[in-house]
Amino acid sequence: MNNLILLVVLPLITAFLLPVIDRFSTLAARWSGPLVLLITTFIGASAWLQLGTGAVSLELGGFRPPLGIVLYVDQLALLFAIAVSFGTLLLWPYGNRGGLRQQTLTLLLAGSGSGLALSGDLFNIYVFYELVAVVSYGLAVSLRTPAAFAAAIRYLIISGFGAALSLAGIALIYDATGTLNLAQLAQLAPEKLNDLQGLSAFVLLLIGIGVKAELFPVNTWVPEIYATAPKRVSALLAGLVSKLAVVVILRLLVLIFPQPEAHTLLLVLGILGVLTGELAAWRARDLPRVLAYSSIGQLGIVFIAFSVPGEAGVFAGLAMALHHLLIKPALFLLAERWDGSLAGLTGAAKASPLGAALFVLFSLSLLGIPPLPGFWAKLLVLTSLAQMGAALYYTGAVVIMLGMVLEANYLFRIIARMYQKAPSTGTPPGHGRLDLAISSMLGAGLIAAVFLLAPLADRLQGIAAQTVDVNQYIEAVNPVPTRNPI
Amino acid sequence: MKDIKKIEIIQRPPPPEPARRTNPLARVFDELVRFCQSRSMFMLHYCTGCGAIELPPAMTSRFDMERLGIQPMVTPRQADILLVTGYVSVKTLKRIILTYEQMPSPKYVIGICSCTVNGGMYWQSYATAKVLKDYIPVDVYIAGCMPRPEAVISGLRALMEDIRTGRGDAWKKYYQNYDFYLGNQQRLFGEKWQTPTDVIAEAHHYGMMTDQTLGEHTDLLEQNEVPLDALRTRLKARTE
Amino acid sequence: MSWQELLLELTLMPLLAFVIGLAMVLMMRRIAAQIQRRVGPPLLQPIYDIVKLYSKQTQISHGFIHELGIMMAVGGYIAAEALLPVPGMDGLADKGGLITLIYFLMVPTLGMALGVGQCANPNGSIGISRALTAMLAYDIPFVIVVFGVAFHYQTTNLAEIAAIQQAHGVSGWGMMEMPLLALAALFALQGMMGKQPFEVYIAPAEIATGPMVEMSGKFMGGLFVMQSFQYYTAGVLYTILFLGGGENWLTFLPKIFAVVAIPMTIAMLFPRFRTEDLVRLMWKWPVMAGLLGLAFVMN
Amino acid sequence: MTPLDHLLLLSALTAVFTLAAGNIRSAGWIATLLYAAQGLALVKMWGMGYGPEVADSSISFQLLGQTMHWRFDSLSWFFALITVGAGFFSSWFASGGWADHYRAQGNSLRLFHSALALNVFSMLVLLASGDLLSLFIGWELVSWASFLIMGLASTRAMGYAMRYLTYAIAGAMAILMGIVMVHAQTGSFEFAALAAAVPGMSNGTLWLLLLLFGGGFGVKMALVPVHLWQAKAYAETPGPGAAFLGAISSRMGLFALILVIIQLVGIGRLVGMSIPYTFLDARDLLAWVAVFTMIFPTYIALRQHDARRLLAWHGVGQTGYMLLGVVIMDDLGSAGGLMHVFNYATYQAMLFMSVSAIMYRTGTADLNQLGGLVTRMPLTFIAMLVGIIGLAGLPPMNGFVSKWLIYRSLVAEGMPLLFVGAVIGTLGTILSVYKLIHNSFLGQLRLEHAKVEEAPWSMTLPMLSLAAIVFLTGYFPGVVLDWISALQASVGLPVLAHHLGGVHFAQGGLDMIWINSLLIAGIAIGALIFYSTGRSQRVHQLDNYAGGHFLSADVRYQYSDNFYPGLLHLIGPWYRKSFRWAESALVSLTDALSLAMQGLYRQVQPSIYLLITVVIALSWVNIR
Amino acid sequence: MDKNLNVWLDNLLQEIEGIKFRRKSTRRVRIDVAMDALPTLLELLQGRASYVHLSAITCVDWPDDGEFELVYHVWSYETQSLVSAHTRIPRDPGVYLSIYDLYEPAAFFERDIHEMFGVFFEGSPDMEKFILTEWDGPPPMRKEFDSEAFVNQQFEWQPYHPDWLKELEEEGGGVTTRPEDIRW
Repeated sequence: MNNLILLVVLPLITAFLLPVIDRFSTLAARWSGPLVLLITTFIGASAWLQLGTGAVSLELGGFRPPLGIVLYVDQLALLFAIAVSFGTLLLWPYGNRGGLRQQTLTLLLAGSGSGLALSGDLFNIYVFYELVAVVSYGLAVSLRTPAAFAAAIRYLIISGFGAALSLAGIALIYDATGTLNLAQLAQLAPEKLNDLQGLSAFVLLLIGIGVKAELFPVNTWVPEIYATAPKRVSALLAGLVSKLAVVVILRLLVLIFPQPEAHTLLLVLGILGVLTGELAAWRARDLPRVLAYSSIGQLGIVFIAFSVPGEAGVFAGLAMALHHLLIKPALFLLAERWDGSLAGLTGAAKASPLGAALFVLFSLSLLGIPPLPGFWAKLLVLTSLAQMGAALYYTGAVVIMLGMVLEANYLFRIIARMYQKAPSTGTPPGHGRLDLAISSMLGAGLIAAVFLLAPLADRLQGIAAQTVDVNQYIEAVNPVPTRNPI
Repeated sequence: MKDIKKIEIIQRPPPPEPARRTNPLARVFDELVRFCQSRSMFMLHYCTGCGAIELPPAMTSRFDMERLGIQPMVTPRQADILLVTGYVSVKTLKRIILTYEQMPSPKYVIGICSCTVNGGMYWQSYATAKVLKDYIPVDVYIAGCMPRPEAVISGLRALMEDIRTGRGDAWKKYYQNYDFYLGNQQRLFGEKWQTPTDVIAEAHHYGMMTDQTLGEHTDLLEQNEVPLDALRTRLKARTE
Repeated sequence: MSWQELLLELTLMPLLAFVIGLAMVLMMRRIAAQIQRRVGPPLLQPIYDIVKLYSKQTQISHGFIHELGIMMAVGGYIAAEALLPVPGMDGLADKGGLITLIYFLMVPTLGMALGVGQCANPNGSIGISRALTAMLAYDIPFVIVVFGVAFHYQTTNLAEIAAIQQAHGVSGWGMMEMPLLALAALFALQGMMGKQPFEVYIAPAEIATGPMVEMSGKFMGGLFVMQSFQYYTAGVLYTILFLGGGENWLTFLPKIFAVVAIPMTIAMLFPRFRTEDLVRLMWKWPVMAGLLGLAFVMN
Repeated sequence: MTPLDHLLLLSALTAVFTLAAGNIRSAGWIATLLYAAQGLALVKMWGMGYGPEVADSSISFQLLGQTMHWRFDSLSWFFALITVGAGFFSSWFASGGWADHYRAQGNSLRLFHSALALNVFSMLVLLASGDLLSLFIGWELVSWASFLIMGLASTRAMGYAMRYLTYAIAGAMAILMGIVMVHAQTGSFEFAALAAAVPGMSNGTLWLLLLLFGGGFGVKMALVPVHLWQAKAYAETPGPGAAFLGAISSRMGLFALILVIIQLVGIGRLVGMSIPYTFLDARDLLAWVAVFTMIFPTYIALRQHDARRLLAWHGVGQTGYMLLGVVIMDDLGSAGGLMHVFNYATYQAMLFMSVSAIMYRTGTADLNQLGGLVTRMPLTFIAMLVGIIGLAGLPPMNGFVSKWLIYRSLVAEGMPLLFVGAVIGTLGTILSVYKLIHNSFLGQLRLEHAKVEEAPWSMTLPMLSLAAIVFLTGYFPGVVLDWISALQASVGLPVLAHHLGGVHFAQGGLDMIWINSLLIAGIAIGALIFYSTGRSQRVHQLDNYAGGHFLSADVRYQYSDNFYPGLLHLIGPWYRKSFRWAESALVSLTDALSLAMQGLYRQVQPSIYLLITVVIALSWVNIR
Repeated sequence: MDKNLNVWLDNLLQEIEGIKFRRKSTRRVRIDVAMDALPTLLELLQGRASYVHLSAITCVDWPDDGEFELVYHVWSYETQSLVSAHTRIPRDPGVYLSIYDLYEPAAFFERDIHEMFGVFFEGSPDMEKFILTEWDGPPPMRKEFDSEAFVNQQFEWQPYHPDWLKELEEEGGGVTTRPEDIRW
């Protein structure tokens, strides 16, 4: 169980060693990245089998919590850590498209991502979050087009601003409680952070981390970055990184700030996110932007789901998040060759029938058409919202409904255009074999999920129960009680 | 119905009795049917010439024709009597023949005004047909350069007598010697003369065919008859 | 009610209807003549006309549907007579009530419409489109009246309606209890009989007698027979609904002749309405009177 | 393997077969046989048609603590019978000459047959739904399948299909919301749970449920406010597809409405829920929606000059009758409404088939380009004649029986304005239906149609067999009324006492055997009178009275355009397209909002923007 | 106002040479003018002298002079007076120019004259058959066309010799000279 730290450390080391290895043989350099990722995925998987339903806390360097940094490993964290490494493996820039720089940055992203998922210390989360942010700037501009640079600058400003805010938030928490370890914070929160200061700390942290999680006010960078960055990078950012930020927010919400105001703030921002995302997507110009806005909308739904206190909310939110994590990268891979204007897509089904079929499958699941898992996720969200009975939660449900209607319209407008007869001028391009292979693998995963729905649902319910259980977190870490600061 | 008997009838030599069916029941039935036919005649509301101005007074309250059972009808399909009133110009004669052929028989033609008898006042005119009898069979003539309503009614009364006694079968002549009529018509209107009604088929259908029905004029009609439907060529001519 | 009696009734009712219908046609023409200060046709003129039309030797037909139209026109009314209870004979009134009768009255119109359609004559088609518009116009007040009556007597069986009215004597008549509905029904009657103010679909001067433009010989005879049935049915239906139906023939005949005489006299005094004015008139006053009458009937 | 499983399996098999081998020549015939097999499987469950039996399926899911199971009862058996019947006839029509014609136009026959099979399969799944969740799953499958069959023909058809999709998804979301609300109240998706919880619910929640479910099912049934999509979408579907959709597709909404609102919520509560400040209650609201659905589309149909569009608009109109009948909820009215579902399916399918037969032969369905086809296509004419007599609801045909039942119940229940509204709808139907048959079959035969032959046997036989069904069920309505009384018992409506000929009702019943034989005897006597006297002679169509003018074939003197000038001159200004305006207003609102949102994301200077958000957030915190 | 117009009209007409005019009454003036001067006359009358209404164009056949006489009747609403302009055109070419551009109704009068007399008007919009659509013989109104001879040749007559007329003729009665032969 101790070698889990390798998940974080190994990619970081290989990232720095890559230029050295490249000096010896480019072949080794090209394949060392995927090899490392394969190892980390393997480690993660074996840890997952050992973990079962328990939770483990690893003290780094043997120091007890308040002083030392601890990695808290429970099913949720481990699941997302594996997802990061396996996802990066799938979306690795094969064929040396981005050159050595992109490979190192991708490795760094993998390492810091799994670190963000596993870390149990607030400041440690901040460090890994900053590392992920910096790496994503580098990855976003790997196409070196002027539009990419403009988008990256705007992303830099917003992200930097967000980081500053979250640092201020952490400072407020430290001032109030005197510790940054999540377990201790969970113990002290009820009496220390229940006041105004606690709530403003949560707001600052939420907006800070929300930048990466495409939260409503701070997600203006999303469409430009996903459109101009290489589609694999967008897939990584949209699919994996945003989910990690969501997990961090979930941890904060569950452990430290269980007050109702936090939940309502999250609900309001979620509703606004869905509205703006879906409405903007109605009139988007080309496919990547449509997917970008649609991912804003989907993450809005995830936030609405998490705003429901208790296990049901977390369960529904996790289901939506995992469903989105599975579908969005695949759609971005399809958008690799179809990134021209929507009008250019007429007759695309003739050019690559498999690609079009996959697109239809993914949009059906996104819309929540019954037999596909998307429907069950949405059903969970809606039933949990309806259970709350409060007016605001009903508006949340109605907004999700409207979002789905809009989404159905613009997605099927594209599909209808694809299945028309291609104009004589130019038929749209077919797909690369690799992209098709990976997205069809994800599609197969989706269809497999349809059949394995019952066991998956129970396992996910277990994870949700575990995340909500605060005392299990505290016993696993059992920090030494600190003295009250003067 | 009070004073029907008072309208005196011009005595005319009685032509030969028409053939009667032998068994008494059928004869009585024919008698009854002919009586009903004579008492209910529908007059075609078609003013071919100047004489028609005398018809409205005959229909309205002073000389009420309805007491004789005569009603003005609008279309030839519903009418029995075709009143050819006044001069018969060549153009009108075409329409008269078309209307006559569209009427269901037994049908009767009454030539009102002397212009239908022998050309009347316009006897020298190049534009009028002189003798109506040559073009369509005529039952009764009412002379007078516009006969007064009393004369018209007495003419109608004479026709009713003819029908009742069975002599009003001039319409059969049109089928029986169609060739004669067609010849006169072609002489006036030229060889290309043709009406939509297929008179020969009708004669055949109702068993009115005699040896005079078909002749050289009907052969002429056969040759340059334009089949009604195959007018595609004209259609193309029209659209260019 | 053995089946022999039923068979007798089923044959007797149409024949009676035909004879009374002829008398009504004669009455109409006599009223017209009287108003125009003319002598008017002789007593048996309608029979003479029909016999002459049927004895025509060349009949012009435009196809089987043209003939089917006339058969449906005459046959439809013959069937409708069997549903109209007359004194002493109820026929099949209990098998199909008032609503069935309304539909039976539509069958002849639509049959004739089909027949005229095949004549391929624009006058006929214009006439039929006006006839159907007129039917739409006068059927709405008529339907309001039908609902009022059916709801008032809580039954649609015509024989029962007549029986209920006869039970209370003259004060029990429909007209006494539902005067407004009777008035609206009179308007509808005028339209249903297609007489002068609402004769836009015959319109001799304008569209050459509309639907009857291509009807010669026995086709025209069929329509004359239909006309007589039409007057009889309208008169008897109105009598059953509002004048207490027929206890015995002596009182029944004057009632139906009186009922039919009213629209005929009105007809001779009015010029023809245009189609829009006909529809507008029919949807304004009779519908208002009918709805007002309904309001009284409902509570 | 219960009989229900056999049925569903067979239906799935048909879908798979048509998908796999749709393009081979005899694919149509095999598909028709498979539908016949499905019919047999259905007949094997005849118990449900005549008694209160229920057939459970062995398939059931255990998920998220909810069990989903499928079962058939007499309500779903009745609808399934019509669905499979409509599928059988449409695929029979689509298998002969029409198939080669369709393939010659460059469309793929496989897609069409598989879409039709998918439609039938998804409808059977919907009909077999055992609880609210399986109902929703079936509902989504049906709407997607009909989207598929609508969008086949051309880009224009795809445009209308897209419009349908937006309506359908909006409806589905409303239903999902309703189901979720029910789940929140009762904790489970079972029908019984909802039925048990209804007495406990307050009027407010019931109104919300009624609006959600009513709205969702209403979209599929194309009730008045949401009726714009149906006519265009059905008109553009290829021939037999339109026949199938017209016959049964929008009745699925009625099935679900009966299942949820009539059976579970029940009339007692509906009458109790009154709308404030008005005399109306929930039942009246549904009744008035039904009456408006009868009148508006029928008078829109009057103005159409494309035969398919005219019939499709009638499809929308006739749904009003079914809903009105069902909503009255007494024995006569509900029997009338349900029988109208069966009747309407038979003659609407036949009418659509005859119009596509005309299109097959003459290439156009535009009523102003046709005329005089009765001499060339007599069998199609007979089919259309029987169809329009049924659609207009005249005695010999079955349409009359269902309309009589509805009218009789309106009189018995004492609803005058509804009665008058219904009659206005019927009269409108009669007018527009005569225009249909007059402009296409009667009148002057055009030059270009002089050589048109009768449609091939593969098209005329289904039409004529449907005509036979329409006539026979008109003659012996008891056959259909048996199924309906079993259905009424299972749904909880008062059962109608009936016999083979019709219904025996104390104050004025109906006996169709007598009525029809009387009418036929009358017409026979008319024929006797007619044929007893002189022989008539067929004359050429140009031998016609035209005021002394010599007619010639190149002069078109058929009167077909603007067929009811007087009426339309009067009611012309009432067509103000207000619904279409409302719809386009909604679309432009969404466009405006989406442009505004995109403006939000194009903020180049994020810094001010972020400052504002932080200030707002913190000030919000202080207020708390 | 109309008095001095008449005076003005008189000295106006002096300008056209070879013109003869005679004032028939206060409201009618007859003008004889040469063939080629007529259009200018009509133009002056219409433009200057308010004769805006062309009532009719008639044609008289002078076979022995070998000429057609065309009479143009123009009316003025202001002066309430009619001018009849007479002119003679040679018979054999029988061609004259149309005044359609001055008075539009002239088209119908010219078409009628063309049909009845065979005079061809150049510039007239329509020279087809007008009334005698069935007639393909010579222009019938010409004097040399003997209608009676044509009728006798084209049509037969109904033999009409009733008995009562026979007895009258035996007694020397009956009509001896036909009414139209009597010339007084």
